[in-house]
Amino acid sequence: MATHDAFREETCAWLEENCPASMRTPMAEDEVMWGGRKADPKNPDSKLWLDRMGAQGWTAPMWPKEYGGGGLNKEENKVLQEELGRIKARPPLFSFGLWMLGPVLLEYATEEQKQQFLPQIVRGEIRWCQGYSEPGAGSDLAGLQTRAIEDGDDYVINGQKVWTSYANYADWIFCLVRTDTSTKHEGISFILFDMETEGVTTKPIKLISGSSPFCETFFDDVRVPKSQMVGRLNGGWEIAKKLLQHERTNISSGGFGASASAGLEQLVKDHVGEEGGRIADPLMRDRVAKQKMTEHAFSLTVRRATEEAKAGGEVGAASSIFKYVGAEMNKSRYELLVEALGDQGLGWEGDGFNSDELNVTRQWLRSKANSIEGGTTEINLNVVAKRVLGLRDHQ
Amino acid sequence: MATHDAFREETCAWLEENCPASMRTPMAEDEVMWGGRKADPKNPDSKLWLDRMGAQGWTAPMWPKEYGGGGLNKEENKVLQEELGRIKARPPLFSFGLWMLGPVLLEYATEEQKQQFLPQIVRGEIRWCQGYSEPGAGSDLAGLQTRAIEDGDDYVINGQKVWTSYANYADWIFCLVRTDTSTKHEGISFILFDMETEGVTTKPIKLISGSSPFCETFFDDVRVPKSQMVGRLNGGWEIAKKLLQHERTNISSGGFGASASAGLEQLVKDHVGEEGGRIADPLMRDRVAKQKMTEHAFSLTVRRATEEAKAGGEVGAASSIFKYVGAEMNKSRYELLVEALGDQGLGWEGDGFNSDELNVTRQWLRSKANSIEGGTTEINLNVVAKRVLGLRDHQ
Amino acid sequence: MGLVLTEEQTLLRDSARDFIQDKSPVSAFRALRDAGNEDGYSKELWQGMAEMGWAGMLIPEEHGGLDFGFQGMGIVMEEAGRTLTASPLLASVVLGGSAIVLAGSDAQEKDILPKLATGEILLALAVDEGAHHAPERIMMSATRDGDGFVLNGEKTAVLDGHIADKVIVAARTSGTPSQPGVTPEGLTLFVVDGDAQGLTKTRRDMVDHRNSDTLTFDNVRVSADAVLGGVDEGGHLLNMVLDRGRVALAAEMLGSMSQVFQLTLDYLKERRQFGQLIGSFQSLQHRAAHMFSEIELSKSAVLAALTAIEEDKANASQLASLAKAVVNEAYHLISKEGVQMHGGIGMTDEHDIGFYLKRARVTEHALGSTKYHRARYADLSGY
Amino acid sequence: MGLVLTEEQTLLRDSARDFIQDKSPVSAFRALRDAGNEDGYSKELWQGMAEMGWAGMLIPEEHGGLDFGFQGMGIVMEEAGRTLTASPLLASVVLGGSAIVLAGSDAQEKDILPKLATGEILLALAVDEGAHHAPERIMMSATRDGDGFVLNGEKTAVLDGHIADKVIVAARTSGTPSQPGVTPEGLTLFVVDGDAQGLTKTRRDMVDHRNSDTLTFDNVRVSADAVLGGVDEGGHLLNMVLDRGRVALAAEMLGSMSQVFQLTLDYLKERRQFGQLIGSFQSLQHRAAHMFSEIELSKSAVLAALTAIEEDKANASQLASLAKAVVNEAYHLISKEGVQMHGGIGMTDEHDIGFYLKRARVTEHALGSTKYHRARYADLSGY
Repeated sequence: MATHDAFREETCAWLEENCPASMRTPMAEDEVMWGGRKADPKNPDSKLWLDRMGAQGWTAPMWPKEYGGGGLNKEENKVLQEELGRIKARPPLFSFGLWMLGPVLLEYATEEQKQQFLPQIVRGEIRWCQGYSEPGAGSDLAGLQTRAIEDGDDYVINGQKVWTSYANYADWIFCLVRTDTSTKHEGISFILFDMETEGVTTKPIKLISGSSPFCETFFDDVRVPKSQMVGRLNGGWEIAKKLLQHERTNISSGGFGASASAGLEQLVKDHVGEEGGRIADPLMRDRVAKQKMTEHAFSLTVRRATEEAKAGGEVGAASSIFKYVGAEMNKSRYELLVEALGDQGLGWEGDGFNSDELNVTRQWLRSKANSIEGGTTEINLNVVAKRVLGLRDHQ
Repeated sequence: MATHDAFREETCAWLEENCPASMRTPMAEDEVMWGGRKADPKNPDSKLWLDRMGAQGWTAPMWPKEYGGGGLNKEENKVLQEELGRIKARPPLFSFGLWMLGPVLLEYATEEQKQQFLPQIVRGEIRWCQGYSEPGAGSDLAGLQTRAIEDGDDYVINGQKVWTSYANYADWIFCLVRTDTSTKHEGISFILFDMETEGVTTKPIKLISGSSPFCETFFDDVRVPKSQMVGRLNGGWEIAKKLLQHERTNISSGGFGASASAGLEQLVKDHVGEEGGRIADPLMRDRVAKQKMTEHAFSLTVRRATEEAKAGGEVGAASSIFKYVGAEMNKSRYELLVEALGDQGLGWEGDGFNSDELNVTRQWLRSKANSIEGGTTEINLNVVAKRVLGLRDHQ
Repeated sequence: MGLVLTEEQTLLRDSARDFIQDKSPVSAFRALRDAGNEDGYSKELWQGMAEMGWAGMLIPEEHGGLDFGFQGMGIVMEEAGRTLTASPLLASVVLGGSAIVLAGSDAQEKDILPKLATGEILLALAVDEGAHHAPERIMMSATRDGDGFVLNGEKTAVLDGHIADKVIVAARTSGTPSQPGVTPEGLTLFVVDGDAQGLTKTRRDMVDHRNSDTLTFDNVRVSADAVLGGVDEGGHLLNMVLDRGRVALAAEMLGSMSQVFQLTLDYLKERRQFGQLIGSFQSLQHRAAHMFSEIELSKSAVLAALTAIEEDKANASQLASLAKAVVNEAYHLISKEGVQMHGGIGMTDEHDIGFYLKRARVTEHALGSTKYHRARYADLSGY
Repeated sequence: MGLVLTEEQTLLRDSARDFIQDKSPVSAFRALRDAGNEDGYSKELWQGMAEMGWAGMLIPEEHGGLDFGFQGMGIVMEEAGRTLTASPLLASVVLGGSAIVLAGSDAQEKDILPKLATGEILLALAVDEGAHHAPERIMMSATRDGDGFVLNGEKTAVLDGHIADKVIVAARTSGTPSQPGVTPEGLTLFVVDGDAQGLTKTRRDMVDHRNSDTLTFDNVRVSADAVLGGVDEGGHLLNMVLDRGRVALAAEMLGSMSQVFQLTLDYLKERRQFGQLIGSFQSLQHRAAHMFSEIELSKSAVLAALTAIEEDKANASQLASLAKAVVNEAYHLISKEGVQMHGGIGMTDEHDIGFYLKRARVTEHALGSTKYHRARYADLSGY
């Protein structure tokens, strides 16, 4: 259509002018732009690219313009994504605000809250973290104990969260708190606050992989204005579930091993040898094919679900399968790689190993969390059995 | 010891004289001697051999002489078994009476009952079947509904049993009946009766493998004298459990695929080819080795349990593992064979297949029952989890 | 992308489902088996299928077919698979029909397609020569003899071979065996009359009671116009035909496994033990959820492969191997779990689930085992 | 049969357990790791072990050892495995010690064994040359040079190689690579001083923080009396030594996996979710019961292999491959399930279970992966 041709032309021209050359190259993990007050990108172009895209609203192309979004319709967004893909532009912003918080704010927040928070998210000014899990409430998220008690115009919050992703780098937190102890799911509220508020402390958790992407977060008499609660008092569980769906979809489709997805075959060939273009060891070759076939069928299933959703079907249930299959698939990919690389896939650090090899070790360890974070495999199977298959608990 | 040398000499001489030559050859499945009133062995030596061994009490070598047994002690029995093995003598009798009923009669029956039933079992005069499972009570055995109601000196029995092995060939049945409906486990009694009693009918069940080793058995106002109840009224569950232990041990150690145990490698070699003595296909070779290794480790474990029992340890718990592992192992053996034989392992009958091949098909189908009969795999895992590992149900 | 049915396809599915459920429930297959039917299919049912237009689904309209496309074929196969419908759909319509449509000369098309479209004649494809699918290893010889050829050798696992009016047979006119992912060279396909002199057709009694037959060629003489496609050029054609067969079979298997799963799920919701529905036991729930996810993956692989063939995509072979291998594994698992979850009743001949178990292994094996298609997928993917 | 411990062995086990639990809990290993200890073991602990007599368990009494036998060695390894005790037991006592005891000349025995028995010196065995265990593929060259030999090549995955006072190295004096189950020909073993000229020892920092080192031989000259056993006859000796190592390692792994399982079982009985102990969820119960059965099978395989080696049975190699493969698979599963069942806490460095996961993969791989030992078992079984 003529209108889209025009839009494509404009977009193309704008990108040409505004996307720095260094933002058109592949991105290492430590070059990811997460935004926020503490952002300190090693490449200044990252900041430039974010600022320009943020000003256009194109970090959130389909959000309404009034909240800083791009205001694009589906077709325009498709054009934008195509053009970004064409020039291999880096994503300007990675953000829990964009992926998780934003969508629920659009649905549940007051007009004032939207005005306050959405534009900041679009521009990447505030980096958000998620205060969900607690030490005693992992899979049983609704068992949370962090208390928020009314005191004048504020809530006073006491308790502890755990597995808060990058809490030590975050500016604000969206947090589930208990506002009624007499009931379980109906006593939870959803509230936002600044991590610099007095009484908030964080402590990174060191993982078996050696990295510390998560924190323990402690709240000691933290005062939060009532105006920062989203949705109604004790109505937080509904919001929490919606947000989890966004998280699961994100973890399963985008989150896993996308960076390592290229090269399984090549790494195996390099380490077990090849003969006439084939992986020399027939057993390894069979297992690589099995792994690749699962990944292929999985990606076709993600595509099918998207098509079905477009065609008006329901997606909710399928997203639970993605999480389960995606997690187990990613774990088996790294077990396979470790096996294929042998000693070279079990290095910790030092000269004895190249960076690909060390990456395999770390990703292998990291992958073990795939079936725990954002809903364990067991929880996901429960959900499929009950919601999709209609099996019931003991009566 | 001198005494055993003497016993060995006597035994050796007796066997030499009494074991017919044809009873020292390998036995096909249809040559098994099950005894009983309807026994009709194709080889008359089978009857002769049973009669002679029965008269000696050596079908039950360690049962007391007063009940027809051999009255041997452990060491003497060991000598007897060694001598039987040396001349490759066939077992004179296969019998649920010997394996299952006898041991519990020795423990629970009255003196009169022992006098009446045990000698018949030893001599193979009566073939027994087992009336346990019911259509509504499979894994949940204690949920049985077959009613026995007191009427004068008798019980009158109504109900239905299923999976009664060879009920159509059996003379008597040992049967679990409900004598109290107000409670579950404490309302069950253990009773014996003749299958020719009025009101007993049987109907063979055709299985997917084409054979019919089991029956449905119906009881319609069957009158059984009270004197044929074993143990106390409503005390049958304890006996039932004891008896099941004998059954499980029997199914797991002896029952599975012993006959087909030789030749997995050879069958695979024959059907997928060999190269330099190796199975030509490395994937098949790997899977055969995996299967054989599990079988090897399993047989070592059975041996270890026996040694531990001799050394005074407990065996009870281990027998549940045997059933689970044995069943799954046997099923995977036949899946492997079917895969290796391809089309030739999927024949039903006719000239297109040799008898080894047809045997693979039938045994593959038959093996599917291994994880169902005598306690399903699920029940066995429950038992291990609870009794051995001490995990508890929801509270 | 074709991973969702169009409106037209949905209509086709509904009518196929109605027809199959009405005319060919599992009890129809059971009756066929119990009667010891030597044809391995019901002529009456086949007549009805032909009237539905299914015999001509892949045949151009000019030759009397519907030309509904390969996706439509997959839809019908899936519905037929649900009830284990025995019919010549796979052997005659998909394998035989595709071969003629893809490579038939004008004369061959005119001779065969109109009668094929009405279901009047049946075709079969003879490829394998051992107990395992291995089109690359064909050794049957076709020797030039004057204008024609003389065929010698034995073919195994010929689906519906003994009832075929014409057999399309792959034989070696030159060259040597190759690897799974490599197009075999030196093969030629021939269309041979079912009653040709020197051809012996023997029905084998398989565990699934369907037709997988042995054909012996003893100096069978054919004329030059029996060649389908070019001499020595049959490898590529055979690949294309087999891929169509694999994907159609995968669609059938998808229908069967969906049905086994449904039967099992129903049973989990109805059978009580220990005072509870057995479907409320978590370990069975998790296993059921896992099976469901395998079905979902299978469905995507089958739909993608059907589309790739319909649209003649470059990766059609890769997707065919993907679909067959993924479906093989899923049906294997689900047929096993189905029997186990049914307990004793699942072991009886009286219950339908045993039929699915038996058919599962035969179809798993037919046109390439999981192992075969993994190796082929790897070959096609360059590792 | 030796599948049950004797009274004497039970006493040994109890004293080993007491010592290990007291002197070498997992926290000791953690402290070693946190300190970035470059030796990879605690000298003080090793002194204590030597005082227990463990350094001399396999050494004849005439050379100052205890000669407790291989079953006793297995018992100590299993207990050490429970707490992930880092020590030279495997490399020096089992691999190095066995080599000398099995094939040492009088001079070599007198020179090495007494000091080995007191723990005063440490040995290591250098076999592999790539990322995978493959003693059959040894290519490192030993060239005759006057009375002696010159060694050139690189050895990888040398357990405790960089701390060894003497290295026993396998090099090729003739012949070519063979298959896993076939005794390699043309190999010779040499005893080389750890500080020999031309020998470079580099510690690699492995995920389990234990020693698996790289040794480079650059024109290392050794005299004729460095030969262990006969020239060109090292293959059989190497097999015997490696089998001892494999079985001892399997015993260590059995201890580790038993501990992981115990930790997990304890957690299942203590952690609550949804108001229930997580161990009351049936799906976890079934998985736990399955793991238990794998441990039982592993235990039998390890005990049988220990006995076969102790009694020098003909099937010792077959049982060694059985034990290593069965234990590999079981530890793999249990270490994975252990982390999963612990949930988030299991992912933290603070929790011990991660150490077991990391050690599991390294030990699984060391001295032969599952795949390697399956192939070897098949070879030894004649198929």
